[in-house]
Amino acid sequence: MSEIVTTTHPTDPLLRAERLPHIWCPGCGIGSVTACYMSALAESGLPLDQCVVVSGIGCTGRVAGYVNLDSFHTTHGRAIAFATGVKLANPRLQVTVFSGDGDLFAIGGNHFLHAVRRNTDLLVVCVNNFNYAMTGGQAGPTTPRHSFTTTTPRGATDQPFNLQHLAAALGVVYSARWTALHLRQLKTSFSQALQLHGFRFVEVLSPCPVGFGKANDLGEGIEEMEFYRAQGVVDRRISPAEALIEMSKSTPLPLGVFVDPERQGNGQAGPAKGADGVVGR
Amino acid sequence: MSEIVTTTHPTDPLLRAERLPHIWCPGCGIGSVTACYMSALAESGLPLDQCVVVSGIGCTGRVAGYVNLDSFHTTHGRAIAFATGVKLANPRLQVTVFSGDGDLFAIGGNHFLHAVRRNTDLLVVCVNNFNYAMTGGQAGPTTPRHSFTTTTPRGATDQPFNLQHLAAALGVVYSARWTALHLRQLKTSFSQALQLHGFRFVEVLSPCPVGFGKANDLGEGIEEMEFYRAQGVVDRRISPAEALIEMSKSTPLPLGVFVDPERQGNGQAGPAKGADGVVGR
Amino acid sequence: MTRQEVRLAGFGGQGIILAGYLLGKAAALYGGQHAVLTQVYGPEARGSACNADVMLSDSPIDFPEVRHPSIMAVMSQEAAESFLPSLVGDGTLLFDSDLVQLDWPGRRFGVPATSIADQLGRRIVANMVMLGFLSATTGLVPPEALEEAIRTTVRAHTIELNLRAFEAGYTRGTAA
Amino acid sequence: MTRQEVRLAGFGGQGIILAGYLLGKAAALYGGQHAVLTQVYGPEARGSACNADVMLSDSPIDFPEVRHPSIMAVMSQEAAESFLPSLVGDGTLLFDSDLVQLDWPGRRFGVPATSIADQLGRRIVANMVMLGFLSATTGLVPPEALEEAIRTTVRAHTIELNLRAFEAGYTRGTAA
Amino acid sequence: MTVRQAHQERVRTGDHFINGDVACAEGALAAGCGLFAGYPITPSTEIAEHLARRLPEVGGTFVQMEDELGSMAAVLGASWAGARAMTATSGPGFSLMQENIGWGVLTETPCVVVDVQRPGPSTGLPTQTSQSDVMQAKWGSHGDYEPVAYAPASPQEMFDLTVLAFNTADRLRIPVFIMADEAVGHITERVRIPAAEALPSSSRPRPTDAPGNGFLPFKAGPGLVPPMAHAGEGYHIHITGLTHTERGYPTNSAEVHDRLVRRLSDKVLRRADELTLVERVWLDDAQVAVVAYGGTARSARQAVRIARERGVRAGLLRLITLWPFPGAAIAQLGLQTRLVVAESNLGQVAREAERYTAGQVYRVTHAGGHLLPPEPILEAILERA
Amino acid sequence: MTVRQAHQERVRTGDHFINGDVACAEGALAAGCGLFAGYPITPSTEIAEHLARRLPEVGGTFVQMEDELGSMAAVLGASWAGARAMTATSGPGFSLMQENIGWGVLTETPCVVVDVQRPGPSTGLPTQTSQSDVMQAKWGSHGDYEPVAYAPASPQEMFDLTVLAFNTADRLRIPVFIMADEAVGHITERVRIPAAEALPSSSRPRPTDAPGNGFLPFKAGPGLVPPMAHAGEGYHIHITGLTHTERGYPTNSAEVHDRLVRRLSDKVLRRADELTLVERVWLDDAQVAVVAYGGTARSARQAVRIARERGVRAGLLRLITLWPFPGAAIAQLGLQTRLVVAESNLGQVAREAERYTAGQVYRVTHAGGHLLPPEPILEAILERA
Amino acid sequence: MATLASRRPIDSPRVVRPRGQVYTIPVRCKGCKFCIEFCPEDVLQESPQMNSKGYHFPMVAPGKEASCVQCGFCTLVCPEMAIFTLEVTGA
Amino acid sequence: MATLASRRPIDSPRVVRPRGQVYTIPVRCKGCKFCIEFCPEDVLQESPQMNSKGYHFPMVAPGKEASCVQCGFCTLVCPEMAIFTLEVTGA
Ligand SMILES: Cc1ncc(C[n+]2csc(CCOP(=O)(O)OP(=O)(O)O)c2C)c(N)n1
Ligand SMILES: Cc1ncc(C[n+]2csc(CCOP(=O)(O)OP(=O)(O)O)c2C)c(N)n1
Ligand code: SF4
Ligand code: SF4
Ligand code: SF4
Ligand code: SF4
Ligand code: SF4
Ligand code: SF4
Ligand SMILES: [Mg+2]
Ligand SMILES: [Mg+2]
Repeated sequence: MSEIVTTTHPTDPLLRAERLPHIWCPGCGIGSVTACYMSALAESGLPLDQCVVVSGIGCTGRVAGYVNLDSFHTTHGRAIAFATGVKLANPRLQVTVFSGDGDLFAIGGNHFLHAVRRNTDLLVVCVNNFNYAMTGGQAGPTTPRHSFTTTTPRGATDQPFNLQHLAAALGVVYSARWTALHLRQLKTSFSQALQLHGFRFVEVLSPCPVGFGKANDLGEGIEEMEFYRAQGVVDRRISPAEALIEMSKSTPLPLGVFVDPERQGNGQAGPAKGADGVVGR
Repeated sequence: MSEIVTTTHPTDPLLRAERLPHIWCPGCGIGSVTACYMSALAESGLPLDQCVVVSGIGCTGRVAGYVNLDSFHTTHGRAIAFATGVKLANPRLQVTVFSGDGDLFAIGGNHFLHAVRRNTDLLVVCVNNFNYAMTGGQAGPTTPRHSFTTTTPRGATDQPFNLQHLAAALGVVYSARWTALHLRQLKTSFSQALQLHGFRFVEVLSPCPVGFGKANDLGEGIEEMEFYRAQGVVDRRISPAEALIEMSKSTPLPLGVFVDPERQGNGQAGPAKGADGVVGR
Repeated sequence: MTRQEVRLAGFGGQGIILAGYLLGKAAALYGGQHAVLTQVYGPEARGSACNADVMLSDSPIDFPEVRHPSIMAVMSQEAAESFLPSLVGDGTLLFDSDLVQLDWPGRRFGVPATSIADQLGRRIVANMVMLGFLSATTGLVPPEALEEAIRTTVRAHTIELNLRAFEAGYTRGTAA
Repeated sequence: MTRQEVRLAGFGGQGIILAGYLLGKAAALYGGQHAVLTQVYGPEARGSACNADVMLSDSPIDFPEVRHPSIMAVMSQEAAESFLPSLVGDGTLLFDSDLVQLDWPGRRFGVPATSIADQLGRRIVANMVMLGFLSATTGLVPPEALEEAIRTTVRAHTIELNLRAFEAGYTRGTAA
Repeated sequence: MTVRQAHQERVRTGDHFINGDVACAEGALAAGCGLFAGYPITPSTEIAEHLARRLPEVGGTFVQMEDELGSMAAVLGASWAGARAMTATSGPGFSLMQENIGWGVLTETPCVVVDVQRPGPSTGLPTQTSQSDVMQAKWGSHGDYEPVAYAPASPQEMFDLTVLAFNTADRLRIPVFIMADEAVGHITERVRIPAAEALPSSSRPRPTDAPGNGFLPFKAGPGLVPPMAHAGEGYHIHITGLTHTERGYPTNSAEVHDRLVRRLSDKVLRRADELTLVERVWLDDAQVAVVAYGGTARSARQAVRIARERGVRAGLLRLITLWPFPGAAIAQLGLQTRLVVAESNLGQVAREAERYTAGQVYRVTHAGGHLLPPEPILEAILERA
Repeated sequence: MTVRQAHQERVRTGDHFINGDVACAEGALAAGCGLFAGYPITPSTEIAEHLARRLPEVGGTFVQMEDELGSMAAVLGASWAGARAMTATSGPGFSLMQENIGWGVLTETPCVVVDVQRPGPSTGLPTQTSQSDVMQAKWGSHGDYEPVAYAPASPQEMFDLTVLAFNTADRLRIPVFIMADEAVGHITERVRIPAAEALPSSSRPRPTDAPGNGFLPFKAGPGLVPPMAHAGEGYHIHITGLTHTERGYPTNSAEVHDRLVRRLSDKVLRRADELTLVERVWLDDAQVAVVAYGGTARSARQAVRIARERGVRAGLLRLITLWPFPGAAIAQLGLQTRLVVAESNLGQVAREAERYTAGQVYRVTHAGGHLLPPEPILEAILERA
Repeated sequence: MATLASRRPIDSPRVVRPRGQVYTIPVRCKGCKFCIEFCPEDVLQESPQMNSKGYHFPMVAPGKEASCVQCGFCTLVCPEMAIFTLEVTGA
Repeated sequence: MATLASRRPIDSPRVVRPRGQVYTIPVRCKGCKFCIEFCPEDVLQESPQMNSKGYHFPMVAPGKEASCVQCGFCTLVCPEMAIFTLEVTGA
């Protein structure tokens, strides 16, 4: 049988299909991640009417505009804080924050820090494309050293964050890293995370050919996806602290679930516990 | 010989002595920490004219007003960002940020995160008194669980930050914790840190009887100092992740230098390395 | 319109603000008067002289700030020294005779509030002694109103002690 | 005052903006004219039709927006379809005949810019072919000015190729 | 525990001797505030502290956020989750909240923001009083918008206007500001809290159609205020700070933008008459009228009274609403009387008043630090009489 | 390499075909900007991107901060370390910078803040044009202050006014704003960069005494601008955002506060005449005058020209300085002509203009999204003629 | 990338190789080629036709009409919701 | 808290116990008692006098006139810069 040309897609009811095609560029991974999240959500058995997506600003921030849920496209960097208000005012809601590396870890870094500290009951999904894509490809907090962006014309010099390490060190309940190609595993992670409580984190490496790939020899989306296929390795013994992203064709790219409540205490970095105890007694 | 009553103090030239007595309460530790820093600085051999102190807002934020250096009392939470501008515009300056737990880790948390990521050449001193003292004793990011503040009338429930763990996990060059009683060790830490480059962190636990001690059975300043004497233990083998502050009379309070360039690799938590390498190659 | 400006002063920890609060509350809620309490805030106010100002009136109070008190109760030497100049020339001065030594040409009444409180077992209630003393010597607010204010304000298990201190001060005052 | 509104359109990646920039720069810096380049920004502009608008004039330009171009060069079907309605009735249409099929009652000139660029070895210089073609067919900006703009703008090692593409387009244009 | 008892706890009916900040907190409770998110700052902190104690008692949520950016964001989120939500701050925090306030304006998110003003710019005099954020309430966030802002003059009004602010916020779907001043936040006076039943109340316009019938979250009827569906109610709303269609979807249309921004302004301006509350004191025969608000109005009233005692026909126009600006009342007064504007800033309301009066208005100003006393106001009255 | 060559690199003397953002960046370089701290935001990002490339070439520092709060703070720090420092942003970022701008005002920290405006409130239309932050430039931070703000109408002016902004900032020791609009930031035109020697330049007042002689960092002479010592120069200055004495130390005195805040305002207002730049086009015989600024002034000029062609005596008052507000020029014009104010917002300058004119001014407004075209302005001219 | 087929439990009563029918929505396609490249059975290729935006959407490659094993990866990976497959029952 | 004396190297040529003279600045003292409490030699006690703020500043306790070993801790710990010691030479 040849293909059949049609106009609707089985996933359409989960999306605001009337808004398709979406604004993301050819070769961008955000669309795949969004659909993957929505399928996991649909299969989770959670009542969709009680599910909320909150985004910040950025290409990834536009996710809120495409999911067929109650969805909020907030201000740059404040998605987690906004979501905190949503969740506290109506604890029955399942609240997912969907945003980019810049939104969550540059301008929004403080809210991440404190939401983890409070163990706020949120699932936070970060599409990490190593740059501020929406504004045209500037360096961000995950931009690999030596890579070229419009604000690092001579190569980035700052040490980037290793988001898995950061999340683990701060003490999230669940933390995973996948790529926009590892969609089956990503979906499983979404499903797992949706069943847990407390602060859960999922990072998805995703091609941004326009803002990052082309300037850094990663080429078009398809080439970056090939890179992920070639380098991606699921290493369950690796500690989050070592889960470096080397973005080099000679180094494996560690993927997997780095923090998992089922594995607590198996040598993985524990949460950053602070002062405790009734003081002075 | 009995005491001799006089009007000037050998430390006066290092301070803006005309402003003494300062605004800090009886039993507050900030004055001791300030004097200790200034003596270390004076003894460091660094030219004082090239030394700058930047503070945020809070009781500790007032340190900038008492040191006889070029000193800046900035906006709440922005001391590190301000200091970054000072340092980058004139790299010859030795820049120390002096501020409180709330200023540096609540509203200012993001600048700490990113300054460490960039390894900005700053010494950051945090007087940790477990509360927002200046505004009258509210809970802050280091307030121990179960303790009473004006905004946690039923006891704090949020997990506080362990600042040593946080600093170590983020990858500071140097990190130490002392108390306002452990002044000789603190001075040594100041001296060490002043000789290093990159982002250095010194935390000083300090009594705030007014905002924290009295409400939490720690009593007056003198009693909290006694508590530090009784519980403080320098444990060089402890990892920053475990360096919990238990504020209980039955648990040792781990003090010491938790990150030290001379001991790199000795089992202490490494910095949070992120992506690296020329990408795509 | 009759208006009374009252200033209570001492050092932090003596319960000056509470005394002022009780005075205002008694007047406003149980004394049928209008009352405003103002106080000074800020770190510069810490550890040094502190004060609570109460304005009482039989009509609504507009500008609420006490600038020239006609009644002043001081409970520390430093407070006495810094606030005395604000007392109007013919004003009434009350003072804790344990802690304050001073001259005042006008009406002045001393009460050893701190030692009375000590005798009652808790120095912290010297403020209540002073309040009772003030009620008796000035007649500003009836003692019943102040007692009701105490009962509805302080923690349940301290009501008794506070009332006893108040009464001790009141008794001293009637004899003054 | 003579004024010309020019619109170049195609899809992202064809170098439409660069072509517009060179046209404006040539006019403004080497052609003795006044020129303004405007373009559309934003994510919605990505991956779909994009355009660069150039206004040329012999006197200073006030309102700079091109609303009714009299000259339009289109390099994709979608761009042609979305922008053609803005071309004034008696306007001139240039198009890449490899990529665009359309009717236009007025002056129209097609050039297989993409295949000419392909022949030169890099499809990416189709925009230069179109620029040369435009210079020749419209006489808007002299070719020397455009060549100077190319020389002072593109990266050193690509100057040669770009100039060759420009010339190829120019030659086609003179013959059109 | 019966429902009635729980209700009584929320509304502490009766007389209280409390300061303005606490009265504001009690007002929020009485108005049914479900969530307070804040960050301490003098002189507003007592509001947070009081709610930290009281909100959990009545089933509400108190959350201390990491900063004012987060506080404002959390308030907006809570509002969309269906709660009446509030924050309280002072100048520096109000400055930090401005970006998110703009989001609240554009997305029509009801909420209450209390600014207990202290002297600025910057850290200024943190423990003292001022009214210098009045214009910031109007212009602090980028873009055009029309806020509603109230200026309480007593603890009683801190209570009353907080209740009103929640009602206005819900009715118009806007952030509403209480522009208090330290003098009012920190004085302690009798506050009479009415019975719960006696409290005024109005609520958000809500969708009448069930979910699934093509609900348009930004389609407004003649009142210009669209019905509000909350998260979790099945409407699958999309809410964005981008310019959006009636469906709530982003658009690039300049026309939609212009229409939207004008509607948002108009929904407030059209109601200016009912929204602009003023108190008129001895104005009927006044030759000189003082315009004042907040704590300063107390001094003004005293000055006016003394002037009357001295035989000068003075009066007071006390502004209770600052925004929308009571320009009509001032314009009318300006025709009949000579105007003196007294305020604890360098003439912010005076400046506005000039737009409504032919000549310049006489200014009594002080940048702040202490409550402007009656004397300079009296002097101005006498000079102008 | 000789010094002269290095200097030439900083100032790219000659003709360039560049957009307004790049011209602004080149202006900063030409003015000797030593540090740029910023956070990307459309439509100002090209300023940062250009400086990321160029500043290190000329020995300056480009730093991309984690947000706009940090960017503004770093600019202030750099200024006190002796650098000419700048940031660039758009509405949302400008809102976030307000708290630190207030610190800059109170501590008299020279710096330049560029706001390339886009339609707000909130995220609005990020890639389009608007002029709706004009009032925010005046009132965005808490407390009273008087800013200086310029509105460039072309890439050439983006260059020229950026140079001027640095000079004004240093001369008056204030944050100076460039209130650009997307239309001007993003159009590309010829920009003529003069020889370095031909660039105007003025610098910070500096202490004349050597360190140690009781330098008072906030003691101002008759010009009201105190000399500025930098960190590292031996003066051991203390600088605080609290109300401070001439020595720079915090005080609780309301009198000192009032005096300080008034001096800070007065140092700008007293120079209003020299600071308020306007361009007068065909005003001599005009019956109708359009008041416009920034990108909109280009449309206005076109409308005026067409009106003249049609025999209507129209003219244009182009505001180059927005703050201090050119009220005198407008007042004078209002006596002779009928006024039309055209702007890409809901009437912010029109509103100010009303304070200086007897009657209401005629408004041509649009909330933004596209450059206001000449037609509605022309219509207004014809109607009022 | 393992195919779904290779993951089937070996004790599956009857190892039926499922078959899929490919559906496409050409207007949505942006030509990223993810579906084509990552189809484990190489079922897809670029269509010679372009959609209105100029993108070559996917089609079933000649000779591959019966090769789709209904693994679903093309559906998962397409960022545009422009392709999916449905299991052909009763094959 | 170990005293400075106990830390002296044992091979120190002559174990001289240094002596200190206590200086106080009563107006600065806020009566926190840190100096008194943490003096290793219990040299200090509260003075019966108060300063103008009502604080009992420290004084050398009767009988301790020669006990100060010049360890410097009182100087270090005083938050108010209200006490210090100087070594008495030629003792
Ligand atoms: C306050 C503020 N500052 C800056 C911006 C501009 N801005 C929009 S998106 C963005 C960065 C987005 O990066 P990221 O979160 O990684 O998302 P991506 O586009 O890469 O998916 C920036 C800086 C803004 N909208 N608001
Ligand atoms: C923007 C802003 N928000 C809030 C405040 C009020 N404020 C002043 S200091 C402070 C907290 C200080 O806590 P910390 O940094 O721990 O210092 P401490 O007083 O405990 O030494 C707060 C919330 C402020 N000044 N500015
Ligand atoms: S710019 Fe990058 S992240 Fe944004 S839509 Fe395009 S490819 Fe995706
Ligand atoms: S409030 Fe606490 S931290 Fe502040 S001066 Fe007093 S004791 Fe020290
Ligand atoms: S389902 Fe898609 S990916 Fe899988 S075999 Fe069939 S065509 Fe290929
Ligand atoms: S994955 Fe989707 S968008 Fe990409 S080529 Fe295939 S059908 Fe087109
Ligand atoms: S120096 Fe001070 S602490 Fe040490 S012994 Fe002498 S008095 Fe005691
Ligand atoms: S340590 Fe200083 S302030 Fe404390 S009691 Fe001793 S001298 Fe006084
Ligand atoms: Mg990104
Ligand atoms: Mg603290």
